[in-house]
Amino acid sequence: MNFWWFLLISVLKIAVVLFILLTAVAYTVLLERKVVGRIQNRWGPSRVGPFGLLQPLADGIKLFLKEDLLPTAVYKPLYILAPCIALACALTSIAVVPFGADIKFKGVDLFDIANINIGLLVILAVTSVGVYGIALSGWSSNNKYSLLGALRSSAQLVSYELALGLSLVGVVLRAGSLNLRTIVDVQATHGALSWNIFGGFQIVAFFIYLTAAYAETNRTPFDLPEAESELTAGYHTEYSSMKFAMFFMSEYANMITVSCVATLLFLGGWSSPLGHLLPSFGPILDAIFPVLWFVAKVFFFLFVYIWVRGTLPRFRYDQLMGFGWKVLLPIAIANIVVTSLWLGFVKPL
Amino acid sequence: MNGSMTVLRILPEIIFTITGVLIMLVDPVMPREANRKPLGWLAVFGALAALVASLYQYSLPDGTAYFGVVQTDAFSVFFHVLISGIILVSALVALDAVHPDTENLGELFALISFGAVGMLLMTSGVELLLVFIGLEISSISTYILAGFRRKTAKSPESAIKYFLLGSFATAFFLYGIALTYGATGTTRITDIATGLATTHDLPIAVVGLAFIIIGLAFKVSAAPFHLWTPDVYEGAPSPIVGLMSTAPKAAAFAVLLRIAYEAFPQLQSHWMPLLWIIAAISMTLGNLGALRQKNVKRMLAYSSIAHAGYLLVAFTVLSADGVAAASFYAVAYAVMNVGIFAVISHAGGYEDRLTLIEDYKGLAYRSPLLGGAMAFFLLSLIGIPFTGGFFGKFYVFASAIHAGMIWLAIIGLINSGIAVFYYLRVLTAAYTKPLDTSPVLNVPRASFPLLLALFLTVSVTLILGIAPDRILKGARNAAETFPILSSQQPPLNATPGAPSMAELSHKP
Amino acid sequence: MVPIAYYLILSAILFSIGVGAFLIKRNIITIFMSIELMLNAVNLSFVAFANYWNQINHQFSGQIFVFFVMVVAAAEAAVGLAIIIALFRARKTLNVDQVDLMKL
Amino acid sequence: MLNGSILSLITFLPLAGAVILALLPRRGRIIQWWALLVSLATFVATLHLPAHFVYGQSGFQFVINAPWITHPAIRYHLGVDGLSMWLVVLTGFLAPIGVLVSWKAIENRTKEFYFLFLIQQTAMLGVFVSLDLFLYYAFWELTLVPMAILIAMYGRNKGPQAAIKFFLYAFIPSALLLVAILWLYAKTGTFEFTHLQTAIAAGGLGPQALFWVALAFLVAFAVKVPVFPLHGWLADGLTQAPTAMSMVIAGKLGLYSLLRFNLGIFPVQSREFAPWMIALAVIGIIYGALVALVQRDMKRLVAYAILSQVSFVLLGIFCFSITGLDGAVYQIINEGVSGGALLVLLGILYERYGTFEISEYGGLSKRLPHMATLYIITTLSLIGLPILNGFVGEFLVLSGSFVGHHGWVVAATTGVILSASYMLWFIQRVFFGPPSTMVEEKPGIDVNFRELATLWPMILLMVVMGVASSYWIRGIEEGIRPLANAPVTQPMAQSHATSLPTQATLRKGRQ
Amino acid sequence: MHLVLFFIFGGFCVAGALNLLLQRHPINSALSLIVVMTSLAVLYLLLGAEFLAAVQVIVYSGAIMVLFTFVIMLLNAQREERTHGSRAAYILGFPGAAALFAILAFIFVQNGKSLGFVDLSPSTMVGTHQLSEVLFRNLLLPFEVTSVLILIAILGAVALARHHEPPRNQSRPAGKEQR
Repeated sequence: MNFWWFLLISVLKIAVVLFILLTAVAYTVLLERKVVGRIQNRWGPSRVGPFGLLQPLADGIKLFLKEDLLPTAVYKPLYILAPCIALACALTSIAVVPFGADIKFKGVDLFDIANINIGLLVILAVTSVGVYGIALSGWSSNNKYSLLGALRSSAQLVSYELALGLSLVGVVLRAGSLNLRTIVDVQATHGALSWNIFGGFQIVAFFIYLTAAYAETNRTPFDLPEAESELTAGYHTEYSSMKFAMFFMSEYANMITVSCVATLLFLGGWSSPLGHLLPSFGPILDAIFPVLWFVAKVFFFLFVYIWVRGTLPRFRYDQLMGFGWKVLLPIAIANIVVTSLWLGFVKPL
Repeated sequence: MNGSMTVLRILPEIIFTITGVLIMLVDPVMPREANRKPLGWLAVFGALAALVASLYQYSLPDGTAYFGVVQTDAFSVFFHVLISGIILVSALVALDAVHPDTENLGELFALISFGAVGMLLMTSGVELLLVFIGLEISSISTYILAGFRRKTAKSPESAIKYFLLGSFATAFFLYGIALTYGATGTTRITDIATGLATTHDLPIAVVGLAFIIIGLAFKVSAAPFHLWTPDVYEGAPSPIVGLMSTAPKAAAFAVLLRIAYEAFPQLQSHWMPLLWIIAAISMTLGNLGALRQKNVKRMLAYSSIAHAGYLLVAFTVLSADGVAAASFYAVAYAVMNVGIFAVISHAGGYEDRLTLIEDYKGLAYRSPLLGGAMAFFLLSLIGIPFTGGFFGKFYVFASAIHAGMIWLAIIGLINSGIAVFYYLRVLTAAYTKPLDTSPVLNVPRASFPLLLALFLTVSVTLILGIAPDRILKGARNAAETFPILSSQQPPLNATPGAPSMAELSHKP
Repeated sequence: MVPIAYYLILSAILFSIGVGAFLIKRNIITIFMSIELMLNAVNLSFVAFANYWNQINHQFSGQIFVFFVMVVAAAEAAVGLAIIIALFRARKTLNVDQVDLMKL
Repeated sequence: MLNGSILSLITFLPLAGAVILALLPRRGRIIQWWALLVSLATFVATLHLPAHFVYGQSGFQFVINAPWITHPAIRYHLGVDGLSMWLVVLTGFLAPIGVLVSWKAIENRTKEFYFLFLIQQTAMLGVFVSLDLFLYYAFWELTLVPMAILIAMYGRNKGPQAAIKFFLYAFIPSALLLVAILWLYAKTGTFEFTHLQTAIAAGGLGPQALFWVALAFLVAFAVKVPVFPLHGWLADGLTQAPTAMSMVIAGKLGLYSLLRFNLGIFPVQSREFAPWMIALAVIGIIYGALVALVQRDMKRLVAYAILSQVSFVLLGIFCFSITGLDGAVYQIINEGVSGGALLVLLGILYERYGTFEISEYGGLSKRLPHMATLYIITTLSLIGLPILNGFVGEFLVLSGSFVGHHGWVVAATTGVILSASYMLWFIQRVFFGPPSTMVEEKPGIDVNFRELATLWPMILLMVVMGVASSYWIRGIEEGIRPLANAPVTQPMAQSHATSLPTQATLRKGRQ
Repeated sequence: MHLVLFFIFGGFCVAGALNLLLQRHPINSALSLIVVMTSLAVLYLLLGAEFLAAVQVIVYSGAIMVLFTFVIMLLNAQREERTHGSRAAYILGFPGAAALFAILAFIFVQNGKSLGFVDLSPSTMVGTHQLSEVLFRNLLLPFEVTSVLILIAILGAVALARHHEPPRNQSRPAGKEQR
């Protein structure tokens, strides 16, 4: 493996993935506005471009050009640092996500930025750092709504991270590895039947993961940190223009990451639901089809995100904490016990 | 490996764990208004069962379990019995001292039981990792217990001081382990000695050992690492102080003994002077500090520093006698200290009504029983004959003198002379006539659990003072589990009779 | 190739800074943080030594030690911060110099 | 058969009594009666000793020797010889007197008082009969505790301070004593008195180290005696203590220990100390007498009188002649009896008038003739009038020590004269002359039956001991002979040859 | 390459630690500590401990330090003021830390040769499999015992940080009035 090839391909991969991710973020926003609009029986954005498809661009330009307000009372270094942390963490975690089959060019993986043994842990690690963005923004704003939002979000993140991490243990147990590719490979044998959600009997874990992940990304019904009705805009009340946009982008980037992880861990990643029923279509198509499968599954999760937002009301704060600690956590632990018993005594599929 | 045997080697720990879990399970099920006393009794019976289990462990053959992580031998079982006993008495004391309505009684007893698990593991663990975790379990549970009296301002203060300095010490302890591991490539206490023999990095091991000793010196509150002790004792609830001034210390001493004698016998020449100095400073600073205290608990805190010093004297002796003396002293000190804190926590109550020495004026008039018990324990602390404290000091200094460390013994004895001053102040206070306004007049009657606790402590102190043979033999067997001590010099009393000239001729 | 001693010296630097911070800082939370710094320094030397011994006899219990230290640190943090909160409720201050109801 | 267990019986009878006493109800005078019963029983038991003592047989008798603690080798080894036998009897004799004298004086907290009193008895008896150094030390320390508590609880207004002073004075040198004992054990492997004697006589232990060890012994005992510069606790302790305790606070324990252990174990070293000790003794005699002369408080007066008296004993001890030692031991007993009697009398007086100020009294003899008689007899005994016991002791001491130390003895004789003057002046001021206002106002009752029962035995003893001294001396002589320089005037220089054990110790060693 | 990375991240560590020491506001200290911890994670990677690197970030940066910042925010901790005590601490603290460092650095430099170099060949990499084998076999008991530790921590944190409930006997009459 030539070092220079490695460097070149890596830089290219990063550029492409970042571009796709940011575009996806933009269009997820649009998707959300559209879908929620339809759920609420209205049109959503439809003026800019055909079907409002250029709306994200317009929004971006607007946010970029707006005056960058810096309130006097804020604690400046952290105020500026916070959105950067949030966005950086959101974008970093995609680095270990494999989104296509294991195909190498000049000895370098094509369909992921980095394939490391402990990919799952890296994702957890990076997302767990992401909380600082929110916490610090709330604190440095020197505003009680912001602070409350930040406090809520840190508490919420810490509580739900536990359930989230535990829900993944079953998957790891089945694969016997923390490498995301291995995890997907385990699920790839019999198509949808061997996906963790079905074949791995991880359906409970799947729902725990989904719930906890919604809370992790501060999405409805767990969007307490930015609950408009009680906290104005929560932790980013004092933010405007590009800094606000960074928070916004990080939230959606996180959604995408979460969806990717859910896909990888529970829905068999890039593997086709039909497994080996589909014949091979030649090397090029064999490389492209998995990516399409992957994108489709991620899209499904994003849709569910928006769907849930349009459907469910928000929790009360104590309910949220109680739910996390008293319901999700015990179930997650029970799931681990059952899974390990099952893996220990019954032959896994 | 025999499966049932494996479990038996950690039987007392298991019993304490189960007790703690049971308490935690029962506590929320009980109605809010219900009296939490039964939980206390649960802890008492748990401790009793653990005590029995520890005694039972004497019948096990020496050996290790769980891949050589724990070892039951005469040494660890000796300390198992001691610690279980302390927990038993402390639970009895806490039973009535803590008001059942106002405090989280269930949590208190659960913490006591769980903390005991850590202490027991410290004594039987031969893997430093396990020792470290045991140390943390016992430390963290005592940090919490120290801050349990949240309504007062002093209790959280004592908890935070204890916590910060304790964690600081933990970091040193841990760094010491890291360096030892670096030098020897193992964290198994039994293997370190062999590792040391072949290491290229002896200086690293020496510094590691120094750090381990510093860390443990903090835990046993030996000077100059004692600064936390008075504050913590003053602020923490009295029934807890009785516990935390004895059981974790005994465990830490056990660890220190094991590490010094089993892991680092080759470095004797390094740790001996270090412990010598620590012992001398502890005795002196402890006693001088105690002299100017007005608060009884602070005074006892300084006295416990001094007692740690006496105990360390025996450490430096490098013989089975010394280790036996140290173990014996640990027992004697634990019993009398638990006893005196039983009196204090009953007289002062959970709210610490009686803080100053003056407040104890007339205790013997108000309640001859409490006053008498207090006098008895104070006399034992002074080291009056026919009490455990006397034999403890006696063995310590006898072994020191036998090892030729007359100066250390003299420092110790001068110190125990100084100590008389402040113990006597309490004693005379208890035996002077109370005024009509003395707070001591509100001291409640002794309750059954307290009577039981006092009976146990007094009788054990007396047994230690009148017929210490069995316990000393236990301590000696314990000492001889260390390979370097097992076949050392013949015991002190070669023959009860005229000594031979050869024996007399080896002079210092 | 990096000498292992470099890592050890780095850990010594961090540990010493931790000790210094423990002694110098006045805010209880910061003091607690300096303890965490010390623990991290210890962890670094554990990992470095683990690498060394792994080369010699494939024995890497240093790494496992680090794992346990992290668990312990987490437990300690939970308890320590709870104590700090209790203290703040009782005393309305986080300065160690004002936490002085009891004098040494 | 009884001879084998009599010492255990004597020693632990009061303790058993104390334990039972703790369980008795606090009603009426049950506790006093019980204490009296126990102490009388103890006294009767002690009488067994002189009755069955085999005179002319050297060494210890009534020996019990059983292992107590195997490691280190501590033995339960009791025994008496002529030296300690009479002290045991004396202690037993003073016990019921102590109870009787406290009968009225101690009204509150009687249970605690008698409980501690009886424990004190056990401790003192234990000191006299222990032959294992460790056991001895244990009892020695134990004597401090009940004493200190009793002074603190039942003393006069400054009881607690006096108790602390007493305790510290006694305890700190005891710590040194313990070091010394432990050192001996470390070197010889035994705590037993006789073995130690042999071992040290055999040589092999460095003379330098032995000197320090002996000094530690000496200091510990000297404080308890008390010897002149170490007497700081005496006046306060004795003044504050209740009568029953002030009777036993000074003198016999320390002096006995000095004789038994310092002279017994370190014959060579004691002789090295002797010149100093004699000097201190004479200074003590004169100093005590002079200070007593100017006291205004009766009890302080008695305290300094006692200092003077015990210094006399010291003089007798450190001349190492058989006569002198005889006199010293005899004087120890005298001090117990006569000094005790005087203190009882003071207590009786205090019960009536509530003060120890000499100046408050005057002309009592007209009101209380019986009491005056008793006072005078006791005083005469103390100042050494022939036919009373004091004379025998003082005479023996002076004649025994005169041989080697003319100058000192002459000086000491002035102490005798001084003692006569302060005692008689004291009697004169209190009992004669015009009655003081206080005596006028308070009627005062003469000695009652209980008090007579307390005092007459003592008076009787004074006379008997003064007349039939040989009955006591023959036992004492048996005990002290090994301690003395065998030829009465052995030159001091010879004993400096450290490697050569003295003849006395050699003889001991052969047994 | 590794040496460069070591110096970069080692430099981050030291800078972060010093910043912790020098900053007066707890939140800045906390952030510097996070920098130290995250850089340490990278150093762990350089030492071949990838699992620990991830756990380091998750546990330290992601959980423990979040708790710290959370508490700092909750208690609204302010800049620490210079007090009398702090001057004494400076006098004691700097020399103490310097002496400690001198000793440690001395022994490490002295023994540096025998310790050799970091080796990252595949045979010395410690994977999760190997770790778990040791952890769940040889060190099973310590692992189980940590559960007691965590239980204590939860129990204690709850017991200490919980607000005071009103005494039970007082709340009863209030209930009666409502009825």
